[in-house]
Parts: sequence; C-alpha cells; structure tokens
Amino acid sequence: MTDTVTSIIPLLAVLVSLAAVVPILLSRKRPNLREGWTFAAGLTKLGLVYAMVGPVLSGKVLTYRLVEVMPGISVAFRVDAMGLLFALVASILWLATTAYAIGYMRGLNEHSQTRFFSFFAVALSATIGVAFAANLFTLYLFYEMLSLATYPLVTHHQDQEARMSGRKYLTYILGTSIGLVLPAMIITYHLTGTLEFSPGGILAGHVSGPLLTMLILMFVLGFAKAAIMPMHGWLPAAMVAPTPVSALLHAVAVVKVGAFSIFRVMTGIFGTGFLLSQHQNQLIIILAAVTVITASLIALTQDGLKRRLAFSTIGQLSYIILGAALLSPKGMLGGLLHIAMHAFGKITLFFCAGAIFVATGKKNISEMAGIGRRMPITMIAFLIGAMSVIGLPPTGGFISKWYLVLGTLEADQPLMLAVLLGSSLLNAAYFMPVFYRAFFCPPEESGFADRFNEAPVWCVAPLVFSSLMSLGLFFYPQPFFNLARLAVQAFTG
Amino acid sequence: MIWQIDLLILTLIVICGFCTIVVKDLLGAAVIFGAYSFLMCLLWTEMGAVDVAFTEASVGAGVSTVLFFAAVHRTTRHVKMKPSGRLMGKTIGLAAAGLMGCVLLYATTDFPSWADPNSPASTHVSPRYITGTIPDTSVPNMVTSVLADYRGFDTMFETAVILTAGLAVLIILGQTGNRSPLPISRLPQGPITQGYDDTIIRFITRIMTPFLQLFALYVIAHGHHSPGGGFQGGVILGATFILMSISYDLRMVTNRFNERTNLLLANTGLLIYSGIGALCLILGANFLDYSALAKILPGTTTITARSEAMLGVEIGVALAVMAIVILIYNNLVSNGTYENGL
Amino acid sequence: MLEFILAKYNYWIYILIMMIGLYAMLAKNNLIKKIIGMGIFQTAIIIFYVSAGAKRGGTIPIIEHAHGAEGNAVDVLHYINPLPHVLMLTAIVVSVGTLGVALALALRIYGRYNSLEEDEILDRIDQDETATETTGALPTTMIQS
Amino acid sequence: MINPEQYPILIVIVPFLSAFFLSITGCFKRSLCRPIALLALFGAAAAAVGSLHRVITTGIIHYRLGGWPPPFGIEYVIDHLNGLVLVVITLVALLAAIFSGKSVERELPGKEPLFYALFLLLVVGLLGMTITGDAFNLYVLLEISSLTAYALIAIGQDRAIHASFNYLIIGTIGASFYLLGVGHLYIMTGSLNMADLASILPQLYGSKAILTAFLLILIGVWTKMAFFPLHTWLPNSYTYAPTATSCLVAPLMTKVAVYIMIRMMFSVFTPAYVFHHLAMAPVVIWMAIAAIVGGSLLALSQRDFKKMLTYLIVAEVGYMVGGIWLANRLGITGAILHIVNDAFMTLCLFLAAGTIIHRTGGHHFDNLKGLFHQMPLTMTAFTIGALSMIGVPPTAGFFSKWYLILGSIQAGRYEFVAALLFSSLVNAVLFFRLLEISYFEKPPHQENTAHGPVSMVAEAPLTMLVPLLVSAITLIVLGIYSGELVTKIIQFAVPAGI
Repeated sequence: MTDTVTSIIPLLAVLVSLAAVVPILLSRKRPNLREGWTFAAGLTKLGLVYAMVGPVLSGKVLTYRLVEVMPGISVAFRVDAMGLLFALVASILWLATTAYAIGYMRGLNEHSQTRFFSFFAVALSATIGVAFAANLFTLYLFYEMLSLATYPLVTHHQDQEARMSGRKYLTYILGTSIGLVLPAMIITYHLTGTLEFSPGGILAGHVSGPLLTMLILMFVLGFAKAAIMPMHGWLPAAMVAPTPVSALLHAVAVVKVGAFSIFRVMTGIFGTGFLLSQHQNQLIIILAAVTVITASLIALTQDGLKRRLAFSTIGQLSYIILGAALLSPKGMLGGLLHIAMHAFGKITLFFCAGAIFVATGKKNISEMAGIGRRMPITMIAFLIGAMSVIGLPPTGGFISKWYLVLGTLEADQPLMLAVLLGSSLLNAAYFMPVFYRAFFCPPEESGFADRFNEAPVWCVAPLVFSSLMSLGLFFYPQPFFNLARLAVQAFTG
Repeated sequence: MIWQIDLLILTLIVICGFCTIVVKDLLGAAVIFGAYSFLMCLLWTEMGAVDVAFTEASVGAGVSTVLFFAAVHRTTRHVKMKPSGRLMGKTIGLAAAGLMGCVLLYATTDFPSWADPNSPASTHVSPRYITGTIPDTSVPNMVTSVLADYRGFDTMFETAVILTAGLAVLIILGQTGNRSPLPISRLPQGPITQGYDDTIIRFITRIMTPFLQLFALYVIAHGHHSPGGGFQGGVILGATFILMSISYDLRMVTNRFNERTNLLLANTGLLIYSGIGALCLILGANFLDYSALAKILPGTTTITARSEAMLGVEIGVALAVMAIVILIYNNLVSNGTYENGL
Repeated sequence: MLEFILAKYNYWIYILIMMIGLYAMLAKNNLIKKIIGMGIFQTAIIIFYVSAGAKRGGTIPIIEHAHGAEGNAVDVLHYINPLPHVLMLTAIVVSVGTLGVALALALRIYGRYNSLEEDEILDRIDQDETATETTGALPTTMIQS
Repeated sequence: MINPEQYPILIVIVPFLSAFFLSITGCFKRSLCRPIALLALFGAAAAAVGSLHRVITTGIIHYRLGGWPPPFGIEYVIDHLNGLVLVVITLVALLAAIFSGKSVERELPGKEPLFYALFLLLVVGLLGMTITGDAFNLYVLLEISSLTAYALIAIGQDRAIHASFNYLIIGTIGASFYLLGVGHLYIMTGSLNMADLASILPQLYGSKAILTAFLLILIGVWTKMAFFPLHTWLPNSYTYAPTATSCLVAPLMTKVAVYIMIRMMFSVFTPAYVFHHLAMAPVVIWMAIAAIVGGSLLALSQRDFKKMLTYLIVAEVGYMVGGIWLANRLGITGAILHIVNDAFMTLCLFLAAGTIIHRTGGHHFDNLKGLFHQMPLTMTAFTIGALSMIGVPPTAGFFSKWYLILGSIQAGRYEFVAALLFSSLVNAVLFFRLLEISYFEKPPHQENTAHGPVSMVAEAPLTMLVPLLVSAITLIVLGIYSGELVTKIIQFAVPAGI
C-alpha cells in the first residue's frame, strides 16, 4: 500500500502562479520586472513540483485538504504519480513558454502584455490544480477556472475574428462542462455520496446498463477540452490566439487537461476493473479511433500551419484517450507517456510556427517554401518535433506510441493497431511536406533570400530546448516512465 | 345586533360598490365611494365595531373622499367611454374575480356561522383581552388596550405606515431639480387670496373649527373609556385644517403648517411612540413593556403605568396622523406645488 | 333556511364586494377607477374580519362600569371580540396610506402623459420609446427633468 | 453594555428610530442624513450578527414585545433560518446604503433626507417581516416595505411612475390576499401567533377554509416575490427605478418573500400538510420551471442590461420556489442557501450595473462598449457576479445550484434538473454577450467636449467601488465557506420531518 502524507506543497504549487498575478499587475509599468516575476513564479513552481517527485516515486501520496465546501466534498489536493507526471510536464513547459512569450510578444509589439501574462499565470495555476485534484469537484473547479482564464488569452487580439473564436471556444468548453460534466458529476455524487478519486473507482456496484453508458458519454464528451469529435470545433478556432497561447495551452495545458480529466475519471471514478467488467470501453475506443483518423485526414487539407497543428493535436489527444480506453496496463502506460511526449513534440512545432510568424509574418504552409535556408535552426527543430509526434525514433514520441501499440495487442484490439499505424502514416504525410519544401524546394520557388535570419533569440532558445528535450526523452525517459508505470500500477492494483 | 339592518346595509353596500365602478364621472364615483364608506361605517356600528366605525367615518368617508376630490380636481373627471384594447384586461379581471369568488365561496362552507359566540375567534385568544383589560391595564376600552398595549407593536408600525405614506407622497410629488424639497417655508407668506368668497361657509367654518378641534382632543384623551383614540382624533384634527383650506384657501393652512412643520410633527409623533417603547427598554424591560415606566411615573403602579403610557402613545399617534393627513392633502391638492388648492 | 342565509350572508357579501374590487383593479382602464377598486377590495377584507369578530348577544367592547365596581367578573360572552377591530383599524390606516400614494402616482402620471386612461398612457410610452430609438439617442435620462 | 437579550428588538428598532431622527435632522442639516443611515444600518447589522451567534450557540430566541406572552402579545422569534436571513438583509442594505451616496446625489438631488428615511423604513419593513412570529404583524411590515418601495421606485426615470403604479395595484392585491388568508386562519382558529397557529391547525387540516387560507397566503406571497406568471410588475419597476433603489430592492424584496413562503409553509403549516395532504407540489414545480425558462428566455430578448437582470430575478425566484417544493432536505437546503447567495449575487450585479449607469448614463447594451478597458475593477466584479449567476465554482451560485440539482435528482424531478441546467447555459450566453460587448467593442466616441472633459469614462468613485468589490469577494467567500454555512446554520433551518 502507498502511504499518504499530508503536505502543503501541492497547495503551494497551485497557488504560486496565482499569487504571481499580484506582482505582475503591480509591475505593469516595468516589463522587465514583470517578466522577472513570471520567471520567478515558474522556477518556484517547477522546484515545488520537482520536490514531490522523490517522495511520489518512493510510493508516497501527498495530500492536502483545503476546505470542505459541501458534506463529503472538499477542495483537496492529492499528488499521485499520474498527476505529478502531468504537473511536471506543464511546469517545465511553462518556463519554456514564458521565455518564448517574451520574445514573441515583444517581437510583435503586442498590446496588453500585462493582462496576457497575468492570465497566463492563472491558467497555469488552474492546470496544476487539475493535475493535483483529489476529487472530481476540485478537478471541475480548476477545469472551469482554466476555461475562463484562457478566454482573454484566446481573444487577445480583441478583433472580430477573436470575438467569434472566443464565442465558439466558450460555447464548446463552458457549454459542455455545465451541460454534461456538471450533471454527470451530480449524478455520481447522488449515487455514491462521494467524489474522491480512488484507484479502484467509486461507481462500481452503483450503476450499470444504459445509465452507465450515459455517464461515460457525458464525461467523455463533456470534457470538451480533450476535443474528441464532435467536440473538437473550438480547437482550430482558438488558433487565433497569439502563438505562445496556442503552444502552451492548446498543445499542452488546456487540451491535456481535457485528456487528463477523462483519464482521471475513467480510472478514479469508474475504475478500470469496473469498466472492463461492464464492457463499456468499446464505445470510447471507437470515438477515439474515429477522431484519430478523421483529424489526421483533415489536417492534410489545411494550409494554415497553426490550423494543421491544431488538427494534429485533436488526433494526438485521442491517442491518449484511446490508451486509457484500452484499459490494458501497457495501453494506459502509453497513454500517460503520450501526455508528456506529445507535449514536448507539439510545443516545439507551435514554437516553430510562431517563430516563423515573428520573423517573416507568414502563416500558411504554401508560403513557406525555402524557408529552411533562412531559418535552419527553427526548421530542424520542427523536424524533431514532427518526428516525435509521428512517433519515429530517436524521439520521445516513439516510446509512447510503442506502448500504445503494445497496449492494443494486449487488449486484443487489432483494428486499433491498424488505426494507430495508419494514423502515424497520415501524420508523416502532413508533416513531412512542410519540412521537405522548407529545405528542398527549388530556389526559384523560394520566397526567401538565402540570408540567415532567425527569429529573436528569446523565440529560438525555447524551441531548441524543447526539441532537445524530445530527443533526450528517447534516451532518458526514466522520470516520466517511472511515474507513468507507478500510476498504472495504482490503477490496476 | 339587528340582522334586518345588517342585511339592508350590506345590500346597499353592494349597490354602491357596483355604481362606483360603473359610473362614468370620476367626481360622481368619488361621491358614491364616500357614501359607500359611510354605509360601511353604519355596518361596523351595527356589528358593534364602534372604533372601526369611528375610524372609517373619519378616514374612509372623510379624508379618503377629500383626497379623491383633490386628485380629480388636479386631473380630470372625465372617463373615456370606449377604451381600446381592454378585452384582455377584462377577461383577466373577470377570470380572476370569478376564480377568487369560487375559492372564497368554497371556504365559507366551513366557517362557523356568523356571530356565533362559540366560534374559535370568540373563544381562543380574545377572552383574555375581554377579561384582562381591567386587571392588566385598567383601560375599559379593550380596543384601546389591545391596540396600544397588547398589540402596541403593530400599532407603532401602523403609525409608521401613515408616516411612510406621507413621505412617499412627498417624494413622489415633490419637485426636484430647480428647488430643494425641504425649504424653511415652501411659499412666500403672502396674503390669503380671495378665491370663492362664500361668507356663510367661511363663517361657519370659523365657528366650528375650535369645537371640532376640541372634540378631537377629547377623542384622543378619552379613548381609554369610549370609542376613539389617537388615530381618530388625529384624523379629525387634520380634517379641521383641511376644512379650513377648502373654505378659505390652501395658503391659510400652509402658512400655519408648512412642509417642515408637518414633517417635524409627524416624526416627533413617531419618536414619542417609539421613544416610550425604547424608554421601557432602557428601564430594563422589554420594548414597549409599559409596566417598567412605573419606576419613573410618579404615583403609578405597574398597571396604571400602562394606562398612562397608552395615553402617551396615543398622543404621538395623533400628532403623526394629523400632520401626515394635512401633508398628503396639501400635496395632492396642489400637485406638490403648494400654490393653490381646491 | 333563514338561519342558513343569516349564518353566511355577511361572508357572501364580502366575496361579492371583493370580486367587484378585484375586477375594477384589473380590468378598468381609468387609473382613478382602479384606485377606487382598490379601496373597495380592501374594505371587503374589513367586512370579513369584522364579521368574524361579531358575537351574538355581545355588546361593544368597552367594559361597563369598569371602575368602581371592582370584583365584578367580566363575562366573556357579554362583549364582542375586540381583536378583529384592532386589526382592522390597522387595515383602514394602511388602506388610506396606500390610497394617498396611489393618488400621488396618478397625479404624476397625469402630469407626464396628460391622461388617466391606461391605453393612452401605454401608447404614449410606446411613442417615447420609438422616439428615442429613431433619434438614436441613448437612454441617458437618468436625471429626471 | 447592551443586554444580549435585547438584540432581537434592536435589529428592528435601531433603523426604525433612526429613520425619524434622520427625517428630523434632515430638516436642518441635510448632510447628516447619510451618516445617520449608515450608522443605523451598521447597528442593525451588528445586532443581527449577535442574534445569529446567540441562536447558533444557545438555540432559538423568543422575544416578547410589551412583555405579553404569546399568543396574546406579539412575539419575535429568531431561529437559524431567519437569523441568517436577517444578517443577509442588514449586510446587503448596509452595502447598498454605502453605495447609494453618489448616485442619490446625482439622480435625486435635494431629496436625500426623504430618500434615506424611506430607505431605512424599507429595511425596517423587510427586517420586521423576517423576524416576527406573528402573522398579522407581518402584514403591517409588508405594507411598510411595499409603500416605501412604491415611492422609491416611482422617483426613477419617467417610465418608473407607471411601473410603480402597476406595482402598487398588483402589490396591494398580493398583500390583501395575504391578509385575507390570515383572516381565514383567524376565523378558524382565533389566533394570529404563528407558533400557536401551528399547534392548533393540525386538527383542522381537513377544513376547506384552511386550504383556502393556505392558497390565499401562497398566492399573496407569490405576487410579492414575482413568481411566474405573477411577475409582470417586476421588470419595469426595477429597471426604471433609481439606481440606489434598485440596488436595495432587487436583492432583497423577492428573497424576503421567499423566506415568508418558507415560514408559512413550515412554521405555520407543516411539511406533512403542504407536501402530503395537498398534492400540489408537481404543479408548483412546473410553475417554477416555467419561471426559470420564461425568465431566462425573456432576459435573452432584452437589449437593456438592467432589464435583463430583472428578468433573471424572475428566473431565480423559480429556483428557490422549486427547490422548496422538491420536499426534501437537499432541495430546501439549496433553496435557503440560494436565498443567501442570490441576495449577494443580485446585489453584486446591480451594484455593478449601478456603477456603469453612474458613469455612462444609461443602461442599454451600447453603454457597455469598451468598459473593460475603462472600468476594469467594476467589470471584474460584474464578471464574478455573472459567474456566480451562471454557477461556476468557486462562486456561491454553484453551490446552491448543486444542492438544488442534487435535491431534484433525489426527488426524481429530472425536468427541474433540465430547467436548472438550461438556465445556467442561458445565463452563460447572456452574460458573455455583455462581457463580449464590453471587452471587444470600442467605446462610443464622445464629442461634446464643450462642457468639459467627458471623453473618457473612468473607474467609479470609491464609495461605489468598495461595496461593489466587497459584494464580489463575498460571493467567493460564501462559495468557499458554503459547507460551513450549511452544517452550522442551514441544516438546522430545514424543518424537521423532511
């Protein structure tokens, strides 16, 4: 058995970026100081999260109960391997993104940067809150907080397009969370009298048949941040946001929060054993598989680089859901690892898209022919990121996909194996041409001079860092791998 | 109680009520409404509710009618013959009235029969008031003792209702912007204008007013022993001034009772009432527990202290009611300007 | 039969009066008529209460020979129930208060719309609305003129 | 210094006496009115908090007015339910009074003494209705609060006069129905004291007159709380009322009416009678659903944000009435919690609306343009209020909605669940539409600079901003501590036998 330790660190880890909002707002007149605060908060947060890795790996679970808001329902934190894995990814990438955002926002001379950094910090706080949530209520609390904190980020430009996208964003995210997750949560509470995540699930024995199917659907579709089709419409629309937002939120924090929530609910609320015994996972598998293939196909048709990345994200998220829905240890391991591996890969790609935009103002793939000669570092990082997303060695993406594939075999789902492999091919089909045309297009088609002219160093450094991380994780995946394995052990007992 | 009279009056009341609604002239309607109120007053007397009858006579038949006159004088007595788009309203009105009538009729089947001495209302709480009024308060008029003592708290708020109405009328009709609402005196203290120069009326008014006011004071002071009390007396006092303003001129009254005086009187009246209550509080008893006043009223027992305190609160009530009746009339009749009245 | 009628007649009449009042309040077009209806409506309730307090064989609720004849037990059956009377004093006072406020409002309405007829007032309110709509002016008339 | 035994009466009497004192002072020195009003409300709030504390520690408080034992005299009874409501009323009134200073100066110049006197009397009416244990005393105070409300509403914009007249007519019908209902109870029992009535009534539950009494009281109270379809008077009255009035009236009037309904249903009648003897709960719940859906849809069709908020009040009344008629602990807990939450939610939104009206001069959607930039703090508070209305944790609105939904699931009323969720979604649409306008659209270009610098709308003065922010923070605090609130107070307020 794991031993439970009460510790305030999880709370501090959540609050540190929330608290950072105050100095950020106060130092709005002095950008350097303001970004200094952001960095300080990011480093503190990473330190706090990292401090928990040791205890968790040694089998401890850290908990902190803040306040009981309703009988049997508290705002409480509980740090287990799965949450820590996600929090670790988010806090590492927050630092990278902060650096990148400085380069991007200043490079483009964006307005309202203070607001931007404040809400960014709030969003991060919410993300960590979701990761450490001890129960469904706390998770929902931070999930909603994230939805609202990201709205000003998505609509940062405050123009008509941003307005429409913001509307779509909230309609999907808020509509589903109020319309589906909230009632599902209340039904769960009604049935069981608790909302605490427990390794074996809490619903076992309380529900069966059509109501169970309905609950599963309400949760899976309700966490629309995971962008399972048909709940994916917001994600491409949200790409109007400044690229750092797209990078951190729509490749890492927001979407992963969705996938993570579904993962959490399936393991902590329903329980893997219960779902298996009720044969209820097939429905989710089909939804996820359809999303994987369809999103990849749509991505092929997109010319806007960020839109293509968005559809790619939709597809990759469903890998995680698929991994969870397989309910086999290796599949879940793969799914959890994919949270981390995809994050590093995809954020690199978004950083690259943003760097291109900052340096050249180009958004569409068709305009990027020959850009490799002008921005070689960026485009090589792009290649590494793409390889990781496709799942090619020597990148981290290979590891997670490997376990996913093993998982399909373990769960005796050969069709899913085909889906995974087919999707990988499609991934390659929509990423490789970008890279190919960037370097190998005939000089006469190139729209760029051969002059070396990268984006500002604040933009380039983070993307180099994240691409190196992708590479490094292939050779040294242990921190994440151990956490994921520990988490899976907890689910399966 | 003579049931034949009861039947007759009730029937007349229905006829009057119906006519008020039907008649096409607002002044006529107001007059019939006055008659309606007066019939009510007879009905109460007939049923033994003398205090209610007294109040109805002064308030319902008297002041209300004058207020209606004032309002009609300031607007129009004309009623539109064929208003448009009232079908909806009429349907709703008929349906609501019909439905309510049915429900209430349904309820009457379970009522104890009228004037039954064994009905719950006559046997449960009220006997205590009847038997207790002398030993508890030494006030023979049990309506007064219930009003000012047993349920004196209600009465305090009832007086506050009147004050509220006065303040409400003032804030609604008082003009804002170019003029402050509470000037020292709202009008130049000019000479009384010669409106309707009716010597007989003025003469009679002049003769009657002192007697009326004396009577009003009697009603206030003697409320412990006979029908009457602060409300009735206050209204009569107010009515004498209204009478003056009608027979002479509005300014005749506003020169004596300008807005500020009225407000001061009314609020003082309520402060007297609630102050007596608060005094009990300070003396260590509960709010409005007059028996505590025996400590400071010389020559009283805890019982007679109640009687004396009741007189005090009645005076407070009378002050407030008088001032507010004048205030409301003045504002209504002059549309808030205090310039000219009826 | 007469017994039965007598037992309930007061209550039937109060219902009838109340219906007249309610109808006038809801269906009449003229504001003063509505206010009169309100008065009728409220007096109906007073009839109800006072009827509830009536007591056959009882006299007015003032103790006779109160002082000087100490020790005489007061017979409850001899006096009618004073409580409804007290309550109805309050109700009358409330109704005159409401009447004053209602009339004041009617005066203000007449001053503003020059009519006491509900349909005309509503028409004029609509005209005002459309006037502000067409001129494109913002409804900034918070400070009353 | 003051005997805690006397707290109950102080709650009412301090503002009551101050109203007259203020009125007299106002004749001589107008500037003293506001401080007196604030002081009085502060005193009442302190007494209310003290009383609630006593109720929690020592149990229900009875206070005999005039020293007469009930049912012969009037009695004040403070239990957990009205102790809580009293605290809410006094605090909301205090915040509204602090807020109202500047707007009264602007909108009602020269009428301050009258305004504050009526303001205090209105609060006295609401407090008295809440605290009393006597059915007739409640009527008198109902009339005080109504008369003051008519007057305070009528002095608003032009349309307010007619709206107030309609309110007066409908309100009088409602109050008279209540009085008639009490009369029916009196004729059948001979008593007016609530506790006494409750002890006599069970023998009479078969009576048609008692049934009629219940219906009359219910309809009377429904009229006062603007329960659909008796809500027609509310939107116009509250919209065109002066800012300071609507900030007081909108959060409190309907909530106190809901409280009276609870008091009548459970303290005069019994849950057994209301829910088992009468088979009307399904009908009432469907009416509540109609209120929620109707109110939400009507709110959706408005282009005037103050009017939109008034329709939301209609919808929120549906929440509370429906919750109570769910007839289970969770539903009633949710309804009572919602009385508290909705009072502060509505206060927050109306204060924000008032601030915006004060600065921009109107309450059309167009007035909101660009406000996020110009009045960031106001809009932040408005957003918090909006989130609470939508029901986003950790704001207070989420928690009452949680209990309500849980209660309706337990009662098997899935249609009510659907209505609650529908209203949440509509609220989200409503408020984000407003937030969008204020966030995205550019403020209208103002040209008339001849009279001075009117080009920029700035943040509101501190006397407005502080109560607004306090109410917004309260929403979050109430949310976080709603567990405490329920376990320490509300669970004792739910009648036994449910």
